[in-house]
Order: sequence, then C-alpha cells, then structure tokens
Amino acid sequence: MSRGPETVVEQPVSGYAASARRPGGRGLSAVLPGLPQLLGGRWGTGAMALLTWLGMGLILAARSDRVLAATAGGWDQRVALATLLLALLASWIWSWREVAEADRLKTVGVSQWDLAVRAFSKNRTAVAGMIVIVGLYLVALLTPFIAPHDPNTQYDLLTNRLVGMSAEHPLGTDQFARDVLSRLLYGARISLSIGFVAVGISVTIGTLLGAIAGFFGGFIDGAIMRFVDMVISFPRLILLITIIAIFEPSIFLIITVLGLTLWPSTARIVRGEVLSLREREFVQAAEALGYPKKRIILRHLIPNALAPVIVAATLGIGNTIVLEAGLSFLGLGVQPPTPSWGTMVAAGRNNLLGAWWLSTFPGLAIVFTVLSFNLVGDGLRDALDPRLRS
Amino acid sequence: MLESGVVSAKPHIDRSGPPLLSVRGLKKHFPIRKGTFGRVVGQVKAVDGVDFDLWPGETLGLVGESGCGKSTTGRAVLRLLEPTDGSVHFDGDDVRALDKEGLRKLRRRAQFVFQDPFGSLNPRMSVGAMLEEALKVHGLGGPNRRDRAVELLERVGLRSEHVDRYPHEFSGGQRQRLGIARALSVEPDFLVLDEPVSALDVSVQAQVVNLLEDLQRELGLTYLFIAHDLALVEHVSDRVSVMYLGRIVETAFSHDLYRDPRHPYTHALLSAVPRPDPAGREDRERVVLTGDVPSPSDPPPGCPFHPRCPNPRKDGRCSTVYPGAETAGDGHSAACHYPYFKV
Amino acid sequence: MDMKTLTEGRRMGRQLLFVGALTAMAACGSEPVQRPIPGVAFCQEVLPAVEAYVAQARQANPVPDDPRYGGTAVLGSIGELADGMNAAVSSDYSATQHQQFVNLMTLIDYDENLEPRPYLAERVEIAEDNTSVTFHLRQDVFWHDGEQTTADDVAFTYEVVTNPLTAFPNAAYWDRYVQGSEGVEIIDDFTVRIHMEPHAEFLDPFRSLGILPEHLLGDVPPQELKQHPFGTQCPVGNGPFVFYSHSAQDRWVFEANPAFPEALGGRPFLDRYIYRVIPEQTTLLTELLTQNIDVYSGVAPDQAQRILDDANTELVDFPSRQYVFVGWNARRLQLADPRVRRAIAMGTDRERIVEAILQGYGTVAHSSVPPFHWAFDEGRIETIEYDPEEAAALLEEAGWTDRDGDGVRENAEGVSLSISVKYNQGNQQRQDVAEIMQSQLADIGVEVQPQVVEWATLLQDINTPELRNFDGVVMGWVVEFKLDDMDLFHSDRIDQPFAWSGTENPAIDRLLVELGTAVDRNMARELWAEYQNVLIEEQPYLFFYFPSRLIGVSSRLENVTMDQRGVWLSARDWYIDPASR
Amino acid sequence: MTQYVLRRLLGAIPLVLGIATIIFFLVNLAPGDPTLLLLSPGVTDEVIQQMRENFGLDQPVHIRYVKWIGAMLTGDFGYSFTHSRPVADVLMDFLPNTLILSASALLVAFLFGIVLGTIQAVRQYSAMDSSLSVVLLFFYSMPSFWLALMLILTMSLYARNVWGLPIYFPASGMMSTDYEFLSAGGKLVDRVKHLVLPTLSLALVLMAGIARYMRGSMLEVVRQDFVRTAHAKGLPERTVVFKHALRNALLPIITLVGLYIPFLFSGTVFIETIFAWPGMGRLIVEAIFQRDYPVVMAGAFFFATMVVVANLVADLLYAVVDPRIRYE
Amino acid sequence: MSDAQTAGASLLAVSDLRTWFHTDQGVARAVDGVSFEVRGRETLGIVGESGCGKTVTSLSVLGLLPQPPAKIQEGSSIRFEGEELVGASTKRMRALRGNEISMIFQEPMSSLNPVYKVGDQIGEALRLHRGMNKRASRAEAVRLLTEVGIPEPDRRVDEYPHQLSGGMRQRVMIAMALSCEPQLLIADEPTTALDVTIQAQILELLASLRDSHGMAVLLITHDLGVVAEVCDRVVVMYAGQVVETGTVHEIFQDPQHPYTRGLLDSLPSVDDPGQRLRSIPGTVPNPIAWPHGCRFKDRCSLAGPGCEKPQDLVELGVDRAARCWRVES
Repeated sequence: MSRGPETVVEQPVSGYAASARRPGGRGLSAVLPGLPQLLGGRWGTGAMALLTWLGMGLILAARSDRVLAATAGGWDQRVALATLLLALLASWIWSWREVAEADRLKTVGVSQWDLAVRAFSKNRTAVAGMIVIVGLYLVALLTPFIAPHDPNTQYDLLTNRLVGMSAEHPLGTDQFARDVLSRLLYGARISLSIGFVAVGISVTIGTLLGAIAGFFGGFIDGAIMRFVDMVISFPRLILLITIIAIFEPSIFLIITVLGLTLWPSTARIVRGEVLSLREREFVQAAEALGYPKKRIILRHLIPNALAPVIVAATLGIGNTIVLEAGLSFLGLGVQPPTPSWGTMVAAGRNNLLGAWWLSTFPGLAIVFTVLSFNLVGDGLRDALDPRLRS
Repeated sequence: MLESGVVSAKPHIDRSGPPLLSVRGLKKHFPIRKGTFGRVVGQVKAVDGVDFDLWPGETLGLVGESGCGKSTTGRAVLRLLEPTDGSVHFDGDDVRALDKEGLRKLRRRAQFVFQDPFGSLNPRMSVGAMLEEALKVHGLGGPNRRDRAVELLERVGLRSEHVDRYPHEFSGGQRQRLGIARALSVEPDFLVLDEPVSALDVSVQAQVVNLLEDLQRELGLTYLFIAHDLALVEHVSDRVSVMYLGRIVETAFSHDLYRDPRHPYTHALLSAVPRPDPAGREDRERVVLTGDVPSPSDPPPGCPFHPRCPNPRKDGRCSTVYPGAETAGDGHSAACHYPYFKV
Repeated sequence: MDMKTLTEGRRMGRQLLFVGALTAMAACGSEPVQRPIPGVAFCQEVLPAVEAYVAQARQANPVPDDPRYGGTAVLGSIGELADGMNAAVSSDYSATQHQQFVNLMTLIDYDENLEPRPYLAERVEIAEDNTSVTFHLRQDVFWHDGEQTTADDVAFTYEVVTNPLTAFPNAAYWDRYVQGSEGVEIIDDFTVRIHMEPHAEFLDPFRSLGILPEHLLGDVPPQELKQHPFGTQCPVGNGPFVFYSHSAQDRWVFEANPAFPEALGGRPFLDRYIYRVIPEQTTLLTELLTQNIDVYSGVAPDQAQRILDDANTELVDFPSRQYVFVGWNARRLQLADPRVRRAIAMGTDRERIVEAILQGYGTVAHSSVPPFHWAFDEGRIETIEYDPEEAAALLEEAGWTDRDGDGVRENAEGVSLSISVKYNQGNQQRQDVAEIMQSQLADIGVEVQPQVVEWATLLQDINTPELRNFDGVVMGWVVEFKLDDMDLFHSDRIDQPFAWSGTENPAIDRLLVELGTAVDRNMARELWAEYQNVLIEEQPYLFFYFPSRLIGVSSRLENVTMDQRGVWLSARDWYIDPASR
Repeated sequence: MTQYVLRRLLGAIPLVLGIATIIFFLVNLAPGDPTLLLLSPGVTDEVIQQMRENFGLDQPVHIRYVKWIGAMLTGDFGYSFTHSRPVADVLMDFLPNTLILSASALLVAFLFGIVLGTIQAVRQYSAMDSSLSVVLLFFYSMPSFWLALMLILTMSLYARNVWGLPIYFPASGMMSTDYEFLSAGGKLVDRVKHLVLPTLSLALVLMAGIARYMRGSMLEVVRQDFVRTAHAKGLPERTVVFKHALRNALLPIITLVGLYIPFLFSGTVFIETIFAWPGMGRLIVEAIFQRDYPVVMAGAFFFATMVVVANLVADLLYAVVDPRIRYE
Repeated sequence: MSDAQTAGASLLAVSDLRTWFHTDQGVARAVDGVSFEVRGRETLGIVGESGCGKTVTSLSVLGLLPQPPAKIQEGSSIRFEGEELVGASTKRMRALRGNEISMIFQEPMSSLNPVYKVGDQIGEALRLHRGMNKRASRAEAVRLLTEVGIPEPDRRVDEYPHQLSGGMRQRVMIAMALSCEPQLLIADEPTTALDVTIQAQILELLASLRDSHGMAVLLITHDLGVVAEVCDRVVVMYAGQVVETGTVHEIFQDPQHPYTRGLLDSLPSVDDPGQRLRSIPGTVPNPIAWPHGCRFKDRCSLAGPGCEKPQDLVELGVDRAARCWRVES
C-alpha cells in the first residue's frame, strides 16, 4: 500500500492529523514510539506505546541473561519472550504507521468503534485504568523476566520466614520464606487468566445463546430463558462451592465453572439487545434483502449487540477475580503452591496483625486491578453508548 | 444532480395487462398476549382485509393516519410480516406459498425502503460493505463488487469516496439515498417505499422525491408509496388509496381523489391538511373531525369510520353493515354507503 | 441404699420441684429475664423444671461471701459443639470436654499426673482378676431438674453407648467390655458394676463418657437418640454448670449450678459461662484483644506472639493429644518399599517445620505415642533424623535413581518417584506441611504434588476400602489416654476404613494384640518401646509433630489451668478478677 | 392483583423445583458420605450401616429424590445430620438472622446508593462525581471477606485499642453476652451496634452498583421532556429534581432489588462467617462441606424462593410507583 | 389579565440573541444574532428546517437551556414587557415561567410526567403561582380540561398521561400552559407528532384560546402549511439567523430571500401535481462551522460574488426584512 506524503491537512479531525502535522513525527516515532501521539495530545495511547517501548527496552537491558536463556526455556519463558518481542514490535509499528499513513487513515470513514475509541480516550480515569490493565497483562506475561526470585523457592525457614520489607525481598517473605513480590507477580498471571478465560467462555456461550433466543423466539427462547432464570436466581457462590466441592479443585475446574455460571447474564443482555435490534429497520432490511438467518445473526445482530457485552465482560473480569478470592477464602481456590492473589490474601489473613504484608499486597493488587477493570468498563459503557456520547 | 426542474413526462401505464402486484383480502392480525404463558387474549387487527392492484411502472400511494395499517400492509405484501389471511400475487406468483428459495428470488425483485434514515442502516457497517454484502448474497456484481457499489452510490447522487464511510457520517437525506441504493443493489422491479421522506426536512424531501421519480422513469420501477403527507402522495402517485383502521376506504387516480373525494373520511382528511396559502384560509371550508381513532383491537362494527363520520346522511346501516368498495367506471372506489359526489 | 431410699429421693426431688416452681413464679415479677425455651415438647416440659430447680437451689445455697463469686466468662472458638451434651453420639473434642467438665459428669477424672481420681463415682473397685469394675456413686449429685443421679443412669448410659443401634462414635472403647445389658449390673441405687475381659487402661473410657439421665432418655429408642432435642436444645446435666440456652452456631449459655456438691468444690465462681462460635480466627483474636471474649481457644501459632505482646492477654500452651502425620498408601508401587518411606522421613526436616509452622509450639513426632504419655520413653526409641545424604543413599539402594536427569528418581521400569499428597481444604497447617515437604523432598529427587481436597471427599477417598484414592494424605489424629492403634496398623483390619497405610507387619500385629491386653503398665512400657521402634522402621506414616494447643486468655480471668486433660478442665474454678468485672 | 401474584408464584414453581433438583443431584452425587465424617475407629460395618439407615441414606439416589420432593411439598424438609434437628426448625433459627442482615444491608445500600447516585448525577462531571465513583468502586473492587476483615481491624480493634476512639463496634455476633440484662433501649442499641460492621461490609459492595445505576438513570431522566415541562412551569430546581425526576429515576432501581438478592446472599456466606453471624449463608456452606444434604437442599430451596419472591415484590413495587403498569 | 397589553404593543422583544453551545468538537453557534418582536394577541411563527436554531431560540426566552453547555452571549437581550430576562435571577425567571409565559412542546407523550395524574400536573403551577390549595387547584384543573375540550373532565383529571390519546395529551399540555393565564404562549412544534385530523383540532383550539384569553402565541414550526394557517407574522430562520420577516401574506406571496423562496418551491403543490419538485440542493450546514459570508450561499441558486461577505438584514418596510444583498429596500 502506498504511503502518502506528510502534508498539512486542512481541518484536523482527530489526533491522527495532529501528530502527522508535527514536523519530524515519523523520525520521532522511529526512535520513541508513542511520543508523537503523546505530543499530539493523545496522552493515553501515546503513553501506553511509549511506556511499553521503554519498559521492554529496560527489561532487555537489565535482564538480558534471562531473556537469552528463555529461548531454550520452558513454555512460560517462551511466552514471555514472545510477549517481549511482540510488544516491542507492536508499539513501534503502530506508532510509526499511524504517523506515516495519517493521510490515508483520514480518508477512511470513522466507524462506530473508532468513535467509541475516541470517546473513550477522552475519559481520563478510564484511560488510566486501561493503562494499568495493559501494564498488568504485560507484567504477567513477562513475569519470568521481571520477578526477582522464584515464586516457589523456600529460603531458609528459620531466618527468612515472615521477614518484612527489605531490599532483597521488597514485599517481604511469607510463612515459607518465599518472596512475596515474586509470588505476587506470578499470581498476576493466574488471577488475570482466570478472569480473562472464564469471562471469555461465558461471553461466547452467553452471546450465542442470547442471540439465538432473541432471534428465534418462541419455544427456543422460552427454554433458554427459563434455564437462564434458574441459574440467575441461584446464589452463584453456593452453586460454585457445591460444584468445586464435588470435583477436586484445579485451576481448570475453577475457570470452567466460573465461566459456565457467568454466561446467563450475558445471554440476558444479548437477548434483550437482539429483541430490540430485530425491530430496527436495518435488520428488517437485511431480511428484505433475503439474507440467510445465520448471516443476519452473525453480521447484523451480534456486532450491534456487542457493546453492552463488552462492558459486561470488562466488569465481569473484575468480578471474577474477586470471586476467585472469595473461593480461596473458603479454601476452594487455586491449589498451592501455585500463587493466585486470592489464595495469597486468604492464606495471609490470619496473620493480618503479625505479618500484614502477606495479605495486604495481594489484596491491594486485587483492588487496583478490579478497580481498573471497573473504570474501563464504565468508560466503555459511556464510550460505546451513542446516546451518551454526543 | 438533476435539478433542472424540467417536467418529464411519465411513460404511459398499461392497465389492461395483468397487474404486477395483486392483493386480495389481505389481513394481518397481531395477537395480544398476556401472562407468563402468553395466552392470546385478543387481536390487533392492523390490516383487516385490503385489496389493491398495482400495474408495472405505476406508483400507488397509500395514505392514512398513524396506526391505520399502511406500513403493515407494505410489510405483509413482501412477507416481512407473515400475513394472517388473504392472497398476494407478485407477477403471477402466489407470494404466500413461496418456499425459502422462492422468497429469496422474490426479494431480488421486490425491495423495501424504510422510513427512518437513522435506524435503517447498520451503524457498524461501512457503506461499501453494506452494498457489497447484498451483491454477494445474491451472487451479483461479478468479480468486482466494489465497482458496482461505487456505481450504485453515484446513481443515487453520492460520491465514490463515500464508499468507505459509515452511516453516521451522513446527513438524513444522504442516508435515505443510501437506503435506496441498498434496495436498488439487487436490481428489483418493485419497491415498497415506507414513508421514505417523512423524517426529512422539506427541502431535502424534494431532493429525495425527485431522485425516486428519476429512478422510476429510468429503471421502469413500480412503487408502492406509503406516506401520511397527502400533498406529497398526490405529487408522486398515479393512483392513491386511503386507509382507515386497517381497511382501504377509497381508491382513485390521484387527480380525482383530491378534486373529488367521495368518502367522508377522505374528505375530512383533505380539508384538515394545512395549506401553505394564507390567502384562502379564512374562507376555506374545513371539516374538523371529533374524537380519536378507535383502537384496532376493538374496531367499531359496520363502517369503522361511523363513530366519527360527519356525513349528514349517516344512519343505522353504517353502524351494522360494512360498506363494500364499489369501483365506479372512472376507477374510483369508496367504501361508503353514502359517498359524496360532486354536484 | 435400697429401693425405698431411691423412691424417697425421687419424691424429694419432686417436692423440691414444686417449691421451686413457686419461687420461680415469684421471681418472675422481679426478674424480667426469661430463659428462651425451644418450641419442642420435650424442652417445654424439661426446661421449666430446670428453671424451678435452679431457683430453689439458689435459695437453698446462698452465694458464699467471697469476691471471687459472680460475673460472666466468655470463651470463643471456631466450631460449634457438635451434638452438644449428648454423650451417646458426640465425637467432637470441645463437646466432649463440655460433657466432662461443664454440664455433665463422668464417673472418674484424671489428676495432674493423669492418674484416675473419683468424680461422680466416689470410689472405684476393681476386681482382682480384672474382669469387672464397680463404681460407688456419690449420693449428693442431682440432675438439674431435681432428680437424683443414681446407678440407673450409669447403667442406662452404658447400655446405650454399647448398643450398636446408637452408633456411638468411639465404639473401640468397648471392644473388650461385655456389651449391652449383660455387661452392667446394678448392685444398689448408687452402686453399679461393669463386666469385661482384662485389658489395658480399661478405666479410660469412663473418664470421657458423660453419664446421661435415664429418667429423661430412658424411653428414647437408641437410633433416635441423635435426633433427640436433649443434645442441643435442652440438655439436662448434673455437672457444675446448668444449661441455660443455646442458639445454633452462635452461643451456648451455662449458669452456675448452686447445688454442685460441696466436696467437689461446690458452686462454680462464675455466674455464667458462655461458649461462643466465631468461625474466623482474625475475628476471634480481635474479640480477645478487645475483651469481648475472655478465652480464645485454638489460637493459630502465627497469632501467638500478638497475644503475648498484649498487656491484657496471656497465652496458655499445653501439649495436645493430637499428632499430624502423612499417611502413606503402601498399596502404591512408589510407596510399597519401607526403605522409600524411611528415606522420605530422612529427607524431611521436621525440626525446622515445627519451628516454622508452629513457631515452636509443638514437638516433633516419631510415633503415635505422645511425649507426655507414660508409655513414652525417649531413651528407648531410635528416631529417624534429618539426613538427606542418607535418604538419597537409601533410595538408590531401593532402586530409585534419577535415570533421565529431570531431578526426579525413577525405578528400573521408568516409573518416577512422584507422589501426590492430599490434604483437606481450609486447613492451613496441613497445607503448609504438604508445601514444605514438596520443597524439601525435591532435594532428594522425590516429587511431591500437594493436592487440596474438600474434607468429605477426602474422607471418601481415603476411608473407602475399595477406593483408597491417594498416595499420601496429611491428617491429624487425636489419641485417647488409652493408646490403641489396632484400627490403624493391624493387618486384620486392613479392610476397615482407617487402615490407610495398608501395611502388613507381623511384629506390629503381635505387639498391638499384646498391648491391648497388657494391664500392667510396667510390662506395657517395654512393649510400647518395642512397638515404637518397629513402627519407626516400618514408617506406615511419616509422623510429623504433636502441636501444642494454644489458648489466649484475658488476664482478668483467674485460676485458669489447662493441660492435656483439656481446656475446660478447671472451668468450675475460673473466676473474674473482681477489680475488672 | 391477587390473581397476578398467585399466577406469578405458580409460574415460579418449576423454577424453584428446577433449582432444587439441580442442587439435589449435585450434592447427592458429590463424593463423600456424611457418615464418614462422624466415624471414629472401631466402628463396625453394622454401625456404619445403622448410621446410614438413621440418616435415610440406604436408598438409591432417585428414590431419595422422589421422597424428598414428596416430603418437601408437604412442608417436611427432613432431619439435619449435623444439627440433629428437623431442618425446618434449623432454618427457622437461621433465616431471620440472614433476613435482618440482608434487609439492613439492602436498606443502607439503596439509601446511600440512591442519594450518592443522585448527587453524582446532579453534579455530573464535577470532582465530586468522579471521586465518589472511584471511592465507591474501590469498595466494590475489594474481596468482601477482606473488606470485612479490614473493617474489623479498623473499626473494632484499632478504634478501641490503638486509637482509643469513643465509638467502636463489636467484631462478631448479633448481640452482647449480657444482652438479656439490658433495658429495652439498651437492647436496641446493642443490636444496632452489632449490625453496623456486617451491614457495612455488605452494603459498601452493593452501593457502587446502585449509585452507578442511579446516576445513569437520573441522567437519563433529567434529559427527558417532562423535566423541561416542569422547569417551564416555573418549579424550583429542588422540586423538579426530587419530585419529577427522582421518582421516575427510581423506577428502574426497583428492579435492582430482585437482581441484587442472589448477589447479596452470596455475600452473606463470607460476612456471616467473618462476623460470626448465625445465618443462612454460613449454614448452607457448612452443610455443603458436611454433606448435610437435607439442610443444603432446603436452604437452596429457600434461597431460590426468596429470590423469586424478591423479584415479585420488586415487580409489584414497580407497579405501585409506575402507574403505566397494572397487573391483572 | 394585565392592562399593559393592548393589541399591537410589544410583549416580547428579542434582540441580537446569541446562544452558543460549548461542545467537545467546538463552539456551536446555534442561535447567532436573532431579533424579533412578539406583540400582544398576535401569533408570530418562527419557521425553519431542523438545526436552524428555532427551538433553541424559544428555550432561550424561558432560560430552559442547560448551562453549560449552552451560554447566552453578552449583548443578547430578551425583554418581556420591558423587563430584561437575560441575566435575570433564577427566582425571577421561575416566577415568570408557567405564569406570565407558558410553553408547550412537540412530544405530548414525553412532556407529561408519567407517574403523576394529569390533574396534579395541571394544578402544580396553580398551587405554585396562585397559591391555591389542593382542592381548589383540582377544581380549576377540571375547569381547564373542560375548556380545552376534553370530554368527562371529572374522570380524566384523575387519570395518568398514558391513559390518554396523543391529541388529549396535547390538550392537557395546553390546559397546563393556560392555567395561570399567561400573556405569552410559546408553542414549540405543537402538532408535529400528531396526525393531520388531530393537528387540525389542536390548531383550531389554539386559535380560539388565543382569542378568548387575549394572549400572544409564539409558534415554532417547520411546517409551512401550519404557518400559513394560523400565523399573523412570520420569522424565517436559517443557520442560526433570521433570514426573512414579514406578515404571513408577504412571506407566502412575495418571498424575498432565496431560501424562503426555495422552501416554498420545494413543497408539492396540490394545485399543480406532476410538476417536478424544486428542491434546495445540499444540506443544512453544521452549527460548529457555519459557512463564511452568506450562510446560504452554498445552496443558493443565485449565489454570486456579493455573497462572500456576511449578510445583514435589509429592511424592506414595516416589519419586513430579508438577509440578502440582492433585495432592494
């Protein structure tokens, strides 16, 4: 694809043009991705790209030994390596392309999604939450390069046990003389994956079933929705406890069970959306044009019903992380020694008066992560709802 | 854009041949459901026995107040809503008997243009994607569908660079052009136009109406034009049907209908239309109907209009016997026991 | 005493009851506090009688003029007193303790040297040939509804607990007793004789078995006893404290028994003693530190320091009768060889674990005999000490070598020495044990995978003879003063639920049988030493430690004595410092 | 109206039965046998068999299911294995406690949620608006058991022992140990004091959602035409907001009650455990762990019924405040 | 009724009204220098297409626009009976609203509060401005309902808005507006949402009430037919400005501004069907970026060199003006 010259655009519509106008934007972005965008006033995305770039560079420089070793390491080290390279590449390519192709990008229409992104990027708290979340996922994926210690190594039980914060152990050690910071970092992978995968499962199931119920109506709708009612009326926690008590708790079971009990609310949302969308004339137009039902559901209904689902999913990830912590409190969380934030908080709670750092740091990690997800969710809600956008 | 203001003569319409669309006794009732088990406790008789014919190349206007069933008629004809009763024949085929494939074929030949320029376009699809989709589904447009999409855009008076834009980036009038382009993409013979301009400003209305007239002339299209604006309908239609409470109360050539309304409802309706002519406002005869339109779930017996009818000759027959629509020799029919005639 | 006195005694009780009812009615006017009475017919009949009796007894026995009398002490613990005061069906530690020391009475109890001492029975006669034991009961003990406690009650209780229909949980008590009505003989109103074959420590069951009132429960079919309201809704005891009220999973309220025999110390100092259920340990600690409870039973070792640091609280610790161990399933290929089990024991640094997990509140266990027990003699057992090199050598010898260099040993067939260790959810200490073992055993090439299982599921996994779905399991075991490992290690019982290890060792079989019948302690000591050494050699379990029981006590609560006999041992002597009441 | 209520309740029967059935089979098919939990060494098979018979566990699951459903329809929920009492009696002890806690949490959460949400809406985009959002979300984001522990540490332990505040709250239980000796007023104060922390723990979590919903609802209402009409009549701002806007904005909030009840019940599991509140959440969870089937099933049944009833009440309330809805 | 108003005296004088909206995209100059005058007992129509600023103008008069984002600019003046309303206290404005000046809106469904009975809503203004008690206000509400032609007013007064038909709701709105005998009624598209037969009823009602109550009506509409039917004088608005004023006869029979002419030409004529419609090309510009110079020039068939500079209103006579340099005074 040809790249247009850097021209002065007559009427700046968005930051694309603004960053393009800045002389030397392309050169700048080649060195420090995100900086042109940052200077162009898009501080959120700009900062994200810049921080990613700098952070990855820092890891490469400071932990080169581990990075090199990762090529021959286990799968999680390889994942970390891939993340590192992808993040570097992605932030650079994104920033450079955007500056270089500002003109071309401007002639393309602005989709609803683009509008939502713009509206979202104006919401400072939401963008801050987004940065935290992206940062968290990066940190989680890159943990093998970042963590100061092995999360499961027990140092000397007599001298290193339950030691408070120190240079060696920035967040102290736990009852087995393990490094709390390292466990916190590894715990991030578990907690975040639990949230992400469980919500992924539930959103997929919920969206499909909700769309089917809403589109076909009648008996199918009745059957699906009665089942939804049943699952929804039941206190979810008790269902979870029962199921987890039956099987031996493993991380996969927890993820599956969380995912399989969360979908009804998504199904309800999607069904409601689909029911109202069906009355919309563009869906009738699709029917009038003789489109097959599958196409109408997948191309016309679901994309338009997705906005509230995305919001619900974002909020759902946060809720799931909290719920996992609750299960850990009841001893049904992720199995040791695998650290998850929930198990760390639960395990450290009896020591709140003695070794406060045991449950406080993972607790705060949960709070700030979930808070970020909620802020992003709220931001998305505002950004995705055209009525609130104006 | 054609803004010449040239009067273009419409080609002659041959009404001796078979009609393109023939509707007889069309009914569409919506069940009223209640309770958890969805018991049907009544019927909204949105369309309650409608007959009309439509010959190739002509425009039939369907007017009436909100809730009279005109939109439902339009949708039921194309089976966007499944009719409850009656028959619809399109080009000789029984529309109600069509199978899935037959329906798909029908939808290539008969298309729909919607009222709401904001709701009738998928907000998440670019214009190009929208037009290409229709072509793709019906296997039209050959290898280069995008070129065909651009062609369609230009045909309805938009520019080729609009092809990558999204619906919300267009004004109301432009969106209505997009809706027309989408309907035209499958190269239909017949369009149901459901209040295509009523959401638009007056000046833009005229643009769209002109476009529709140009298209009809050039492509030989047949229109069912649904609207509540009587003046507009008169302007675009060859013949006009007036609906009230799910039934057609009067049908006539448009010139006749406006000069010589025979049904008391049509008469009242016409007199209620405000005229942009202050000069004659004091001495114009005006019939102001009393009361509201009855509920279509419980229409009055006999002539549905009788409770509001100002006709001085109204009598007991009106409240018991439904007056059939007799077509007079001039093609003018009115469903009234005591129609008005110009003296 | 003959039959006549007995009936007179009963009549007297009824008269007292009548008088008591009058006083209670009179008291109603001035005393607005009304005892909550459950809406069960039995309770509605029984509790007013208790009310009346107590009121009468209060008048008859005025509170001595001593500042120590009065006040309420509150004890908090995480669990409910399961099955309450129903001694015939309960197996819960705290519940049994309340039966022994609070609400009911046992025939005998132990002194500080763990020697039997009279309690409800003022004299115990043992037949020369050790085939029967005769209890002479005190004659000044009354049920809290005014009836006298007699030989009928003892005989009834014995019959009930030995009746299989009752499903008495500690049925092993009666293995060598003559069970049912043939086993018990009422000599007179206050003398009862129980028949048995001679065996070791035969008096021990009567230390923990609370005697139940025959006049209230005599008509209840044994299989319905568990569901009888007596246990948790309106128990009527004869001990130092009278049941006042119980709200499930919340609290038990007891009042001082004004008529408790003077010879046994008379009325307790406290007016009221309350047992509260508080399931969360941080909450318990907070309640102790904020002086909402006076005793916190079951302090977590990590909380001990906080209690010691606080000026208003003290920490009491004493050896418990419980040990924590890892039970091996010797039916598994990896664990079938005793050398492997010994190597694992050598590769585990138990000293350090006790220090780390228990903060030193506990002792390393080498066998099932607790250190405080008379059968324990450190000098005569050969313990296994931490020695990773030796452990590795032993594993090599047994044919387990790391053949593929992954850090885990394999045998000749390529089966790797990988063991899953199950433990029940919600038990932090057991989880800790599993986690530390995992870390330490990795050093000697043994892979341990801790696996948390919910309690009921775990019991199903390990107790079902056909299933035995585990390699190793971290468990705790409470021993009686009368030690008995028959169910655990005797090969005759290998198909019984508790034969977890499934080891078969003729020496152990022989010793267990001999120990069971060894009445003479001196002779038994020899056998115990031998038994322990065989057990250590066999390693059906990896014995971990005997944890100490930690109790936080508010400094305003005086006269608190607690030891292996129990937390509530001295409950009737507890008093609140009058200055801080 | 009565007919409507009856019809709704009838319609809920399959729902409740469905839930009860799911729970029955989940719990009964779970490994682990309640008798095993009570065993000590020395038991003979005979005793185990006897125990199982005493518990009614000697029959196959489907027979037990049929029997259970049959008995339940006649109001007999069986005997609890662990409480050794009729389940109905056990529930009657625990249910009121949970209801007190839930009701006060709902009350506090809705009261403050509505007030805060209204403030946020009226002051949209102000510093007050966003900081309230963040603060409420902060509590919402905490695992509820952790929040509860934090409340105990700060408002009970530190407030009393460290900071020496004049007001601090008891960390556990529903009433003091000397409750019955207090005067009537003293009793009330005592109970309220014990309610504060658990209520707060539950309510703080709910509040964020309610406030957020209220804010959205209010913002939507104030944009509506009838609010402009009210202004055009010359009504003072206060009247417009509190009479015309608020009542309309509250309508969707009412349906939240029904939605939040299951959520609330889940929360009680933690809160009742931490605050030693003898309620249903704790009861059921302990029963699950103890395989006390009759209690689990009856508890699940009651929870489900209460959710159904709460939804019904919400709908009826909706009809009371929204004249557009009339049920026949 | 106040004695100050005799027919023809100036009741409401709006001059150089500029109401701007501050949005994320920029400043939308929705109303940008509008002047007109409403006199006692007359009906003044403001007509224009959507987005021309006619509704913002009417809401500015009563101060009903949310501020921010709306802001009435310095130098704007709205005088009611000589009293300046721009910058008047909230209290004063409240006393005026519903009392001296009333307003009815386009959507009678959504303009009534769904949760209160119509009687309460009508009586609210009476209780507020007239200090009536509940009973008296209810009785007055019944009388007003009778006056606006609602059958069975005794029953209807206790009904909720959803129980009424669209036409009746608009009658209720009118009753509410009339309750305090205002001197000016602002009717913002009062019949747009109604069917023609109902529209005829409402327009007739408005006209008769204006005469019987002796009030002035400011009618905002996009429908030239409605203007022609009921107005005495007309203000045509385009792109936030007044482009032409005159009596209704002048506007319809002798339109001066190309926009007014275009608008009238684009109407399908009943008398001359078959004629191709004459449309105005293009669309209404965006208020954030009005075109420079004459705001209509991009759509004007007569556009020429003189249209590059901003246009002033050219006085053409008494109450007659047009914003185009081509017109001759």
